[in-house]
Amino acid sequence: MRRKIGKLGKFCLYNDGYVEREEEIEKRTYTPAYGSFDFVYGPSAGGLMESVRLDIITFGEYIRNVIVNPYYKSRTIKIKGKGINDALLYIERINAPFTASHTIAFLMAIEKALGIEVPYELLLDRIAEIELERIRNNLLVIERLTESAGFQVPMNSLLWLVEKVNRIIGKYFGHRYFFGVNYYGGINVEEGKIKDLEIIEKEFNDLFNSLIESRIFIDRLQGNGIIEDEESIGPAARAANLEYDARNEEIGLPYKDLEFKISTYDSADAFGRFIVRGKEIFESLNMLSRINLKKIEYKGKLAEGKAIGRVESPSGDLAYYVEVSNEGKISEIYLLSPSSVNIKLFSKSMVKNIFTDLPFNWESFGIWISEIGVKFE
Amino acid sequence: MNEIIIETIIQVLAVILLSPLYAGILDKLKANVSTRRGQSIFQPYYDIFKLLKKESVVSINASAVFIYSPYVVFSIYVLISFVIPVVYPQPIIFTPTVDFLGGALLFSLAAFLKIISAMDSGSNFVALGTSRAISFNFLGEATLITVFFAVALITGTNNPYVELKFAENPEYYLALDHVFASVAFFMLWLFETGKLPVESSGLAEMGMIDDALTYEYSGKLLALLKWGSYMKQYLLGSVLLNVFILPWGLQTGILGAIEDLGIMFLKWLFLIFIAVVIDTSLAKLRLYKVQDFLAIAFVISILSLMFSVIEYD
Amino acid sequence: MSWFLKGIKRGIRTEKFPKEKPLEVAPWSTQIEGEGNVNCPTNAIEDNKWTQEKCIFCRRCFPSYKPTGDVNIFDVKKRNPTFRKSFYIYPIDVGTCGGCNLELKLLTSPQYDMSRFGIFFTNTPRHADALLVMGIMTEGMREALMRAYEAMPEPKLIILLGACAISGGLLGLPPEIKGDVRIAGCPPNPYTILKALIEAKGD
Amino acid sequence: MLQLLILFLLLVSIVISLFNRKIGYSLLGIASALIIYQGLHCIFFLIAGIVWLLSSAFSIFYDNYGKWLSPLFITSILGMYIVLISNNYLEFLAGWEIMSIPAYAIIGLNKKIDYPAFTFMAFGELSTVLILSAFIYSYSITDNIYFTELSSPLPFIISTFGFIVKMGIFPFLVMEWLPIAHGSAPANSSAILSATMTLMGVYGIIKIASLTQRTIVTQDFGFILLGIGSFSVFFGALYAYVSEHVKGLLAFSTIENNSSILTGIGVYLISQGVLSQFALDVTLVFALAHSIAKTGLFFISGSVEGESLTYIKIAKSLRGKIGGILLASSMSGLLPNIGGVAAWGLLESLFMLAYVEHSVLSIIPIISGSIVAMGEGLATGALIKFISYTQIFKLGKTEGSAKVSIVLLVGIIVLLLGSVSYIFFRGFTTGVACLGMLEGLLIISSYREPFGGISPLYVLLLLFIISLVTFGIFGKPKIRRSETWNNGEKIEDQFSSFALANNIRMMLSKLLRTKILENEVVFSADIFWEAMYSLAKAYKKFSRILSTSYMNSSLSYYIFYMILAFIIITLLAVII
Repeated sequence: MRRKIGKLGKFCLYNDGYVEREEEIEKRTYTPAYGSFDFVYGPSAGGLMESVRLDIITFGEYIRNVIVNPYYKSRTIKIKGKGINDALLYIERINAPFTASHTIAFLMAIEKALGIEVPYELLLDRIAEIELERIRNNLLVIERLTESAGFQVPMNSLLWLVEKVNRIIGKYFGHRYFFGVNYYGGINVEEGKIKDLEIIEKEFNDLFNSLIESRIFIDRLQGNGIIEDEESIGPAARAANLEYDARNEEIGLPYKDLEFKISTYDSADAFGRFIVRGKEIFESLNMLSRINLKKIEYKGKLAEGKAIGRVESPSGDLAYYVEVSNEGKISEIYLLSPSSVNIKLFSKSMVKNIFTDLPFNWESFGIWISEIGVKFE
Repeated sequence: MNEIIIETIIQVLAVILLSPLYAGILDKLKANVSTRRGQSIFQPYYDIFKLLKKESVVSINASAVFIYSPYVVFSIYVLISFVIPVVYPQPIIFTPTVDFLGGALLFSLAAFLKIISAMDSGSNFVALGTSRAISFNFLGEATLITVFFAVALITGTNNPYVELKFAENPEYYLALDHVFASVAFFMLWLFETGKLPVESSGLAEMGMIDDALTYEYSGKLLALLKWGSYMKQYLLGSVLLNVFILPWGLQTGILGAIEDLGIMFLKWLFLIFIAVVIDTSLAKLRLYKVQDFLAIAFVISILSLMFSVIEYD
Repeated sequence: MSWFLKGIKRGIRTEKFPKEKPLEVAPWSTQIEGEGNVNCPTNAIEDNKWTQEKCIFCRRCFPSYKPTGDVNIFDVKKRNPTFRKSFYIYPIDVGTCGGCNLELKLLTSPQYDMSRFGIFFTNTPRHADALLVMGIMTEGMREALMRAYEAMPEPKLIILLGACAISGGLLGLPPEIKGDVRIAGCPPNPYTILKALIEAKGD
Repeated sequence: MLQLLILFLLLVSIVISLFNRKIGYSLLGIASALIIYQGLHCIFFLIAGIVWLLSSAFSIFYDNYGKWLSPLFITSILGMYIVLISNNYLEFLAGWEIMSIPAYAIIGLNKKIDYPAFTFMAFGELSTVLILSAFIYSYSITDNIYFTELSSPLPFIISTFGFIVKMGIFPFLVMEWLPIAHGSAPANSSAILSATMTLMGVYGIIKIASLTQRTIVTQDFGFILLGIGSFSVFFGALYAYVSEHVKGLLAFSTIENNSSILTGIGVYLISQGVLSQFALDVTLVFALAHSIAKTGLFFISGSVEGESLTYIKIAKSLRGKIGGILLASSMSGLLPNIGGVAAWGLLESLFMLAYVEHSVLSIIPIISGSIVAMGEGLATGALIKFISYTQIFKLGKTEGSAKVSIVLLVGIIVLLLGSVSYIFFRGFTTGVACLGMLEGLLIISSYREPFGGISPLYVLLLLFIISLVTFGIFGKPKIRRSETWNNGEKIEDQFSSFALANNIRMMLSKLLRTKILENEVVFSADIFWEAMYSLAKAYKKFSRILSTSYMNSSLSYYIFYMILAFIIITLLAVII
């Protein structure tokens, strides 16, 4: 089955390839109505972790439409003409919480473009990175959900877990956000099996099971932000029982060997996304327990080429299209960030809900604004 | 006469000066249960003193109403501390100024002024909070009134001091109408003081109800409003304790009044314990379910009214 | 009730920092020491001297330069004892990668628990004592930053968080605002941020 | 003697206003001042006098509607005055029609749509018919057109329904708000329509009630009034809350207040002795509080441009804000205003009734009391909305005017009336010297035993003193002006008034039958109105068939009808 992932520069990316096509920009309009007005939320708000402006068209509490403007903090990244490893420093700083996904997708695109065989152990290390990142991000998302509900004990326990995972990452990779970890030609990592994961599993298991039983909390999520869209990705798609997951597809990472099982759920609302994220934490922990981190290097080469690298970031497919010139410089680069797709889904799913549902729905998509407004130069 | 003046001073000062402490203890314990060390129990005092030193930024749309209302709101709570038994169990100077119902109307006046003055800033976020606050107001205010009347219908007088004496009697304390009124008032206390499952103060603007009303305030004016809301929490909580849940133990006389400070402290620890359990065990209700929560409180209070006239038939 | 008991059972998980040494610090967010000329992408190392404000901790200088594990990489130019017991911070993101946002948020986690020092976040500049700026200056946020600064009551502090906000780091130019407190790192470690905030409020 | 002088003054001012409206209004003001003087003995004169005096002062600055408004306005007031001074049924009825017909004309002349005036008239005449039949019946049993004691409760019951229609109480809600909202009467007329014309209803009920012998029937009827009253309190307040029309909102609030008054009358009828007296006092104070505060609020509505709260253009001023806040808080039943005293008294008397009855019947006052309490809450919300969008919140140009000063004056009157409300509670005042309460400064609610008490003067003074002390201790804040903080953006769209009330529309969607469509929120402005409107339409159709020439929408026929009705009533008065 062919599925559309999204817009990647001038291309439209599918799970099995891409076609060159200018995507028509969908302009969502709303007609003026009596009493309805534009409630501006953001760009600088306490309830949003990053700067983003939401124009909520409302009759009062009831949301008619949400227009998201993520371009307030859009940064220009001067990457073209830079060497691969120099470019990586920039790629790392596109979105810190998803740095592993970004750098690995970028490197995979380069390696594919240049036709480099990457050692198997290194691929496993990369899976470990992405999965650790997923655990951290999903914990954070669930934490944000409990925070919106004012749910003190789970909120603090989850924050504790997030910090715990951050420290594990810091311990094994030297940096809490994988900065300077991946480079063209190898990886910086402490060798060995990742310890302390069972603490996370035990604690999270307890929290997750109790959260599912908390009626008031579930009530905030159920029926909130329903989105069943063929073009959705990541947890949003999987919550709607669509088996969309790059890890299940041929992307160049050996997930199959780790017995990866896709997690889906049949409720396309914030609750479904919460469940899927919870289940994925267990799945990721399970996979991590099979990985032994190894410091491995490979030889790069100088060549010309272009290719797409794609991974499943914590919030869905993340892809880079890269063209490398024969001096080993980046000549063209496009990014398909999961957040840019999710933000459209969010805005569609918010209609007909009420204001207090908004934070829950927003958080459930795991959107990071920093990766949306990036302009490459 | 001198004696009663001293008792008056003790009660009023206790309300003004000690009310932030109880809020501080509550926050501290809440943090502790949420696995954090938490802030000092004196944090509310620190916040107030710091804010008093700061300047106040006032929106260009705002008028004198915005600037001077906080003083009046604060004063209303001070006035209420004269009229209900929140420390000392017997009437003090100016107590007859208003009866129980009059007290409820004064609480409403404070809420009204707070909303109006916040709206004066012209901020959309304040309007968002106001739109929520006033839409729950009709059930909140009605419950406050009916609960106070539940008291009145049992004793045949709308005087909280008589009720206090009455409730000390175990036979009456366990009567259905008293129990119902207590439950309703407790639920209302949770609502009025912004506790879960109705509200919890956090950073998210979208969920604000009462927090929105201080959103535009800063400096000295914010300090006054914050202090006012601590007093409100203390006043309502003490009525809940002294008239409904724990009517026993308050002493009279000047020495008694000083002892009462300690007794109230113990009573409050009990209430804080319950509040902590609730605040850490529950999540915030969906906005429109708050109405159901209040409607239940309201119905319970009406039931209590009905029991009170039927039981003693 | 079950959550209450769960909370009680977990006990207090706050660490004793700054009285005790920080635990498990990720090396590449701490002070860097070493010798030699290296190719530094942000010129943080020039003439054998490491400038914390410019460093983005990219490991290019490794192994000539190594992290020491010392988290005190911040400087406090102005502190205000008014905020000694009560310090409310309004964070504003003018163009970050999300790293600073997340590390800042983690200050509320039980491990660090900034509230024990009377430090809190607030959602309106009106209640804030300090404006915490993070990220490089972006066109869209320039006006919002100025508005936030205007909206805050005096006395107030400006805190610059992370290499981007202090020096522009790798990606761009820093925000046009003078920082009273500058916290280095890319992103800064929560220990560093916490220590800096404690010092800024005049303790 | 004084009465004749006032009548003469009123007649003169009608004539003069034809030529110069300012002088006409001034003469009306003098007459009103005399009426206030007369009112030192009867509270209804006092209320009406104050309202008319304020309205005439306001009209001087306000009236730019053309020649026709001022004579009609004053004529209507003349009618009301006749009602008040009448001592027989005929004078009463004559006054009643003199009051009503110019009101129809004002509404009919002001707006081009035909149904408001028509509906107003239809129900107005229904009211007259009911009152007339009650009077005819009482004439038949007493053989006397003068107000004398009635042994049968029937005239009272029938006429009460007539008066209820005039007061716009359930199920005749249409009567009150519709003409004001849709006909959009000029603000000064809205004020007298809403404040004093409904007051005449109260006067009528109390007048006839005082003539009627108390029996078990009147007592049961009191319970019915409790039910109708509390029900209307709730719906009046609810519809005020969701109403978007500047004057419609106030008109609904009038329904709410009139219903509260009706509830008070209910208690007055049911109870005996002290409680009955207390309930009567409360009813009168409530009428006073409502009439004056409502007059002021209508003045505010007269200073805006446009009709719907969301889109009106306003002029703000500090005077207007403070006046508006005082009026709105009084209207919301908050101490220390007169409205607070009234709301307190009403709730106390309802619950005292429940206590005194102490039987299953107590449930009725308990339920009514609870519903009234809910209504008070909703009314507070409605008035916060009104005042926010006419003075406080909405952005608008800042300018004061003479009109606004009158609003402030009314606000202060409302506040001070609270502190002198002791005079309306004769026999219910006391003091507690040992607790610092001076003799006579405490109003006591009592059935036989004292139940509760308040001291509005103490509330006012203590609040004032404590505020001063607070201000003295904390000092003046250091102020710096800055833009409103809106997440770093300039506010482009302000929170709309429609949105402010939308929570209730959605939460009470079953009651309001709210449906949210793509481009609009549909809710019934008033489900009773829908029923009544279809009834009125049927009636209109019927009358069309009956007399096509009289009842079509052409204006001249209205006036023709009015004059005809006027002549018939006057003739009737003369012949009998």
